[in-house]
Amino acid sequence: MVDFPAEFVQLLTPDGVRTALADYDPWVADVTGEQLAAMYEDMIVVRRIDTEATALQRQGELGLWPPLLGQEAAQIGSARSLRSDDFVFSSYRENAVAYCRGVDYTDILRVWRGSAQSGWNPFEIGMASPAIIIGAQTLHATGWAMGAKFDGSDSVAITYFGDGATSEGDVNEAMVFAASFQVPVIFFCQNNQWAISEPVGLQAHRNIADRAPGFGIPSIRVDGNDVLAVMAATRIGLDRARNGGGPTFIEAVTYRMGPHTTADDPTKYRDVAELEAWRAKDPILRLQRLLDSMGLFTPELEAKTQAKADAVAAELRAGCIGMPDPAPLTVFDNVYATPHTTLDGQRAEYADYLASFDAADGSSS
Amino acid sequence: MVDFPAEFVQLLTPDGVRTALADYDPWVADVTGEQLAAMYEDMIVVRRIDTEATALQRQGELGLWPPLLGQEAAQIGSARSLRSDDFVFSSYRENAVAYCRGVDYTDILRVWRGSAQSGWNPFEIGMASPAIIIGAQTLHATGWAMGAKFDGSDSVAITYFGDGATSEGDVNEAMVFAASFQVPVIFFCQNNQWAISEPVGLQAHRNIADRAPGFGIPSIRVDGNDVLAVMAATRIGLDRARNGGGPTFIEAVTYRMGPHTTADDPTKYRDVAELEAWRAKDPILRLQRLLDSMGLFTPELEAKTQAKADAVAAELRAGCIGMPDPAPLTVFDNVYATPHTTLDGQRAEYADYLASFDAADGSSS
Amino acid sequence: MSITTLNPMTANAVRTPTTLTTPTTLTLAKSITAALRQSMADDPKVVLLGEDIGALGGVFRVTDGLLAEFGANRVIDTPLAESAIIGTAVGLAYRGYRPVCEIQFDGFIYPGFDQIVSQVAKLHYRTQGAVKMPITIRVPFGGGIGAAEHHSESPEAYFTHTSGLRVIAVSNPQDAYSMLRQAISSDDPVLYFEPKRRYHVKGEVSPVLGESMEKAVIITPGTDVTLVTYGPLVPTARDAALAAADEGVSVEVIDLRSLAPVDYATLEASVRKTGRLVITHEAVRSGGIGGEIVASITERCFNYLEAAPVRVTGWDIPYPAAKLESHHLPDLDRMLAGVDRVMGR
Amino acid sequence: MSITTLNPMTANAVRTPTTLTTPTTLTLAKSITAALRQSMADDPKVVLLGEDIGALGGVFRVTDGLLAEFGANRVIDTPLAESAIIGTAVGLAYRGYRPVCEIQFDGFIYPGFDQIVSQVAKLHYRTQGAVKMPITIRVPFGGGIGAAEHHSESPEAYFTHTSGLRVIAVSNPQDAYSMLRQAISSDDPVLYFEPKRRYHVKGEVSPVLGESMEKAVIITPGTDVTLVTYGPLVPTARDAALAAADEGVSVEVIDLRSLAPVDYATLEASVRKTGRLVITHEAVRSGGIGGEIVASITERCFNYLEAAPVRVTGWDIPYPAAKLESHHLPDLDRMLAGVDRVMGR
Ligand SMILES: Cc1ncc(C[n+]2csc(CCOP(=O)(O)OP(=O)(O)O)c2C)c(N)n1
Ligand SMILES: Cc1ncc(C[n+]2csc(CCOP(=O)(O)OP(=O)(O)O)c2C)c(N)n1
Ligand SMILES: [Mg+2]
Ligand SMILES: [Mg+2]
Repeated sequence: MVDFPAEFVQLLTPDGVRTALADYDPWVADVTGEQLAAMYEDMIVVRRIDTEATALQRQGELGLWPPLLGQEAAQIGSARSLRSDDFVFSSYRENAVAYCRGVDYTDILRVWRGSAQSGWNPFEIGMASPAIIIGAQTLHATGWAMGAKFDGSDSVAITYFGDGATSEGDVNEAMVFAASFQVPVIFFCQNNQWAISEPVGLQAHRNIADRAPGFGIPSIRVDGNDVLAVMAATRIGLDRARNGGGPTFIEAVTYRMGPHTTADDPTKYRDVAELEAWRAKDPILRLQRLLDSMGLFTPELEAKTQAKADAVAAELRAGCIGMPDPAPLTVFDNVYATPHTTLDGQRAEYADYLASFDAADGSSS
Repeated sequence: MVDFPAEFVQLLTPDGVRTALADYDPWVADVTGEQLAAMYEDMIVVRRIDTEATALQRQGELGLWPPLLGQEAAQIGSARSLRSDDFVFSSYRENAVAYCRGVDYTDILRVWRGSAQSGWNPFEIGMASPAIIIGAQTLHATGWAMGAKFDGSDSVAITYFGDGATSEGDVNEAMVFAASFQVPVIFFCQNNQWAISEPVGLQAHRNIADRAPGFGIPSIRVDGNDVLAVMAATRIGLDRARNGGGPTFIEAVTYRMGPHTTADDPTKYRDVAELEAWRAKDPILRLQRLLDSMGLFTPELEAKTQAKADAVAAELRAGCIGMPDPAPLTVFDNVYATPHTTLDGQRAEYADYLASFDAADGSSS
Repeated sequence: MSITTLNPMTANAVRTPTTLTTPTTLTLAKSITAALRQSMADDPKVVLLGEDIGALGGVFRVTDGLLAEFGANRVIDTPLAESAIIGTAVGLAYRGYRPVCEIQFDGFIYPGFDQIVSQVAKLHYRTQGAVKMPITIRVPFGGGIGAAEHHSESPEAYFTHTSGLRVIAVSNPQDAYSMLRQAISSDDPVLYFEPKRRYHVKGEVSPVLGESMEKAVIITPGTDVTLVTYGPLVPTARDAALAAADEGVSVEVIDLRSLAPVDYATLEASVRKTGRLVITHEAVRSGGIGGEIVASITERCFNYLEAAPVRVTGWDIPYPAAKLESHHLPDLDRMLAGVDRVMGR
Repeated sequence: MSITTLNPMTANAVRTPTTLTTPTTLTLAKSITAALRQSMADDPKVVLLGEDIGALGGVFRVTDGLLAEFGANRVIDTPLAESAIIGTAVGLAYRGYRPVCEIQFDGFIYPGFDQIVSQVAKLHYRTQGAVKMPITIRVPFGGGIGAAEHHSESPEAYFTHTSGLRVIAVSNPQDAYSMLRQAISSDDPVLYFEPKRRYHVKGEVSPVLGESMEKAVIITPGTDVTLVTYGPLVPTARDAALAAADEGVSVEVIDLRSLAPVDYATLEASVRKTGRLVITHEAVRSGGIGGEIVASITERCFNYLEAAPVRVTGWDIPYPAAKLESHHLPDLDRMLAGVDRVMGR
């Protein structure tokens, strides 16, 4: 008999107090103060990316932006646990994960500026093109993990999705396949309490972490605003996967502090009081408090972190504004990997059409 | 914390011994010897329908037949618990359920003879047109139950599906909706161990009944070859549903003793020993033994039951063979509920075409 | 797990519906709201299902206010699962309801495709007419809004190729109102396509059922070329006709309105008059509605055609990134080029 | 829960593959088996996924023996979930595999539609060419076998309208072999349609890649009428041409083979010669491939057409009950009637 995850895994209270939890402590025992400071920097930087991108959107430089505000610990704690040969299959909100994977900052914005449909080459950073179709990527991760198992590799796939996504058939089918084939995949659900305007209670009648055990997948319910707890949970999943133990499901309980996207107005559907309550559980604040209590939150750290954030934001803005528009005929590129007679005909048709304007302008060559 | 169903509910051993089970006994305490004998008759009759239909298929009178051999108790025990205002959403194998709903015997065969795509009017017997698309009907049942709840009715939807079906996204989405809206629906899974050639272990890494609690749906794992246990479980589910308690999931553990359909050859993929082991757990045999121990298995009962089975089989055969072929132009009927210009044009085109043969034959009127 | 006090599931009817009684100027989006409100007021069996349609009023605010007016048993915020939205609508139809499903964006209809194609479209036929499927599926469709992937698709041809469905697309506020009311009262399942980039177009809307939703309508009469379109491109086609007139070509613009069945009587009459057909849509060319219409008109009017019909459509590509969409979508200039081509100029 | 000893998941490779080396007479089904075997032998990244494809060898026995030959990591009996079959194939492709998915029957592809349309078809475009999707999706399709509902569908037009996919349909054992091998080696996703009612047709099969899978092939040369078809109707069309010859009409039969892209060069040359086009398919007429081809040929060959092209197709109905299917499916007589019509007789 498999148990539902009874406990809510927390290693760091909102006040920044490191609490002991016997089953989880060993998994983060090696984390040094320096590493904590590095994750603090990560979180400050990705929050800054978020702020900058939101500003760019307001200024008309981006079409849309999905903020991750509030979910920094969930994303940093998990992504910083991965190896470079692991592979990420995410949704649209995992910009902090992309950051950890070493993405070129500008690449994060290509999609939201409308310049391209994906920003980066998945194989360069070990992270697939994000899925906008809710839940679809969980099957891709499971398939990738099947391949990793066939290859005899100990690489692991991790898939990020939201609380809303758990209602989609695909996510459930992914759990069926992952359990049947016992493949190395981590289902990482960021339960940020909302799917646009729908509260998590509409999607799941019980805690989300309770879903997986019935599929034969052990699950962990973790404080998603506690970077250490998230790291411990992810490492447990990775370790299990690398050692042939199959899939793990992690529910990271967090909160979407911002709107769904810059197009959304959450005051239409949720109470400000709820946001205020979650502000007290801010993931960055509690790590800062811990660092402070360890004597590590120095003016130097603060300055260095701010400098990094400033530099990244500047690079991001410059990259965004400097991004060239794609050339018209690229609209036909890469539909197929090999030539396609019908499409080639259409490309020629459109090239002629465009050229007719040049001709009319007297600028034809 | 919800528990996985720990026990395997059995009220009648394979040897026909009535065992006590405190939580379940009260639910069948009212079942009289006469009612047991009636269910015995049901099972004999539906097994005979199965045999007759299989014979009709071998004789070329039916295109295909999906036998339910071995699953009589699961279907009779559950269907005999329903009220006429409850509604059944089934798959293709629930012929015994249709029998209990009062279907005209011939109607069971229309689909398999290829004369129609559904045999009966769903509203006349409170049973939807069976779904061949695996799992689709579980959503229909959930939707119907939403409607029943909106109507303030205490009618219940019950949906039948197989072990294989549990892998489909639709079935999982149905559980999400049923739990969220707390609607009166029973998910009745006949785990007959096989989905065509695939063993249940490929579909589900744990017992199937373990899946539902994680969705917030209480489940019962019942001996599907024990008509009393099935009845008890179904009545529990019905009672919960009628009293606003929402959905229930029942896994009836049974065995598909025959082929998947008459087109299938199970020796390609499963051990005969397995079949032999299940033969000892035959659902009819054990009820016969119980009746015997109660002094109710009399020669009269046997004779009466056989007579009824013979009569049903004869009616079935006559109905099958006497079934008229549909008229050619009915191919266009009922695509739409209201006239449709394009289709009406095609009907006219085909009528003219057919008439041209009559004309060529000199038989035009 | 927290359900906030604003959870639509706990909300109940509080306001009385205020329906349209006199001609009123409304946006296309608000005329859909008005039609929903009227249909719901008229028939208690009309229920709405969809993602974020409750407290939020839908991502396009089309259902704004309806939860408050009709309560959570009529305006049903569903979990995030399109197959279930359609599949439970089938069950509701079995129980006598008339569900109206909202698919949030065109590109999210595909997870519900099986339930639409295998169940909604076929159940009336399968049951020899015993079970009706009076389900309306509302789909905001088309591009031109600079959106991310999957938010600008034109999937209508998948449904016009599916027997058992009716498919309509609206182009103006009055049709949006009238045709939705007809769709909801229809005993057949209807795919109702809303041109999302025209949601803000305003027009006077009368609370009438108007012209049958199966009829095509001549928007601009003309004599030289028949220009057929639907949904978002109707205003563009009208402008193209004006521009063509300046160049001495008289273009008759037809708004198809119904994509399945197509009103061939109206199209045929026009093409017999003009002898020239151009059809334009955002959807990709191969397998699109344009080809079907070209084929059908060629079959019906072969001897009247003075030139090969011309299609002005999206290319055979996945919908491109926002910065490229203007190179995919037919615009006034491409329509005029199509008119020139069919005129042999 | 019992997993029997025959559970394919525990099986491992035991036999050595025996591939085709010389021309051999095979059924169409067995030539598919042979192509799978050869592709798997050639490339360890080729894996099969599907329901019942392991111990049973598929419901049509097409994968018979392959589990024993290649083991459970190459021949993967999957849980019963089509979206997952396609979706995990996408993940396998990300990892460098070339998955070949079997959809058990045409009517069961729709639960996988979203993954096909939104992921398989779009990922190469979306990633600007970084991610290849060398996925082959095998679909036994079409009617004529007296089957129950959902077992006789012709869904090909849904896929030819989907940019990013290639779609082919085979009609004979040699093509079944050669074109499947090409499909599996293609870096593009390919929908491979198998005419299930022709599985038992026999022919000599050489282990060659043969003519490009993108080319249409003239099966019967002729001069009066071009009769275009694909898949299961090819033999019928050939017979129709023979029958027409008896009546003095010379029919050129073209087997399309590739439905997307269509080999218009071959079609155009034929229609320029004959001036008359008939296209026949089992799929319903509206929105079918026939309309697309009629439109494209009209655009390309307008001045060569002597009559309106004619479509001989399934009606716009859901696939009917077995006893009625002969009234839905085009047969030799209906093809001849179409030939007569285009000949103006
Ligand atoms: C199949 C599909 N349906 C609907 C949408 C529209 N949509 C985009 S985001 C979203 C909510 C997702 O919520 P959740 O899974 O909790 O993720 P979060 O946005 O909270 O990170 C919806 C409904 C979509 N992208 N895909
Ligand atoms: C969506 C879909 N996929 C595949 C099939 C083909 N198929 C028919 S029955 C069956 C097995 C079903 O097994 P199970 O759910 O256990 O029901 P049982 O046949 O054992 O009653 C399969 C794969 C189908 N009918 N529908
Ligand atoms: Mg969320
Ligand atoms: Mg089964």
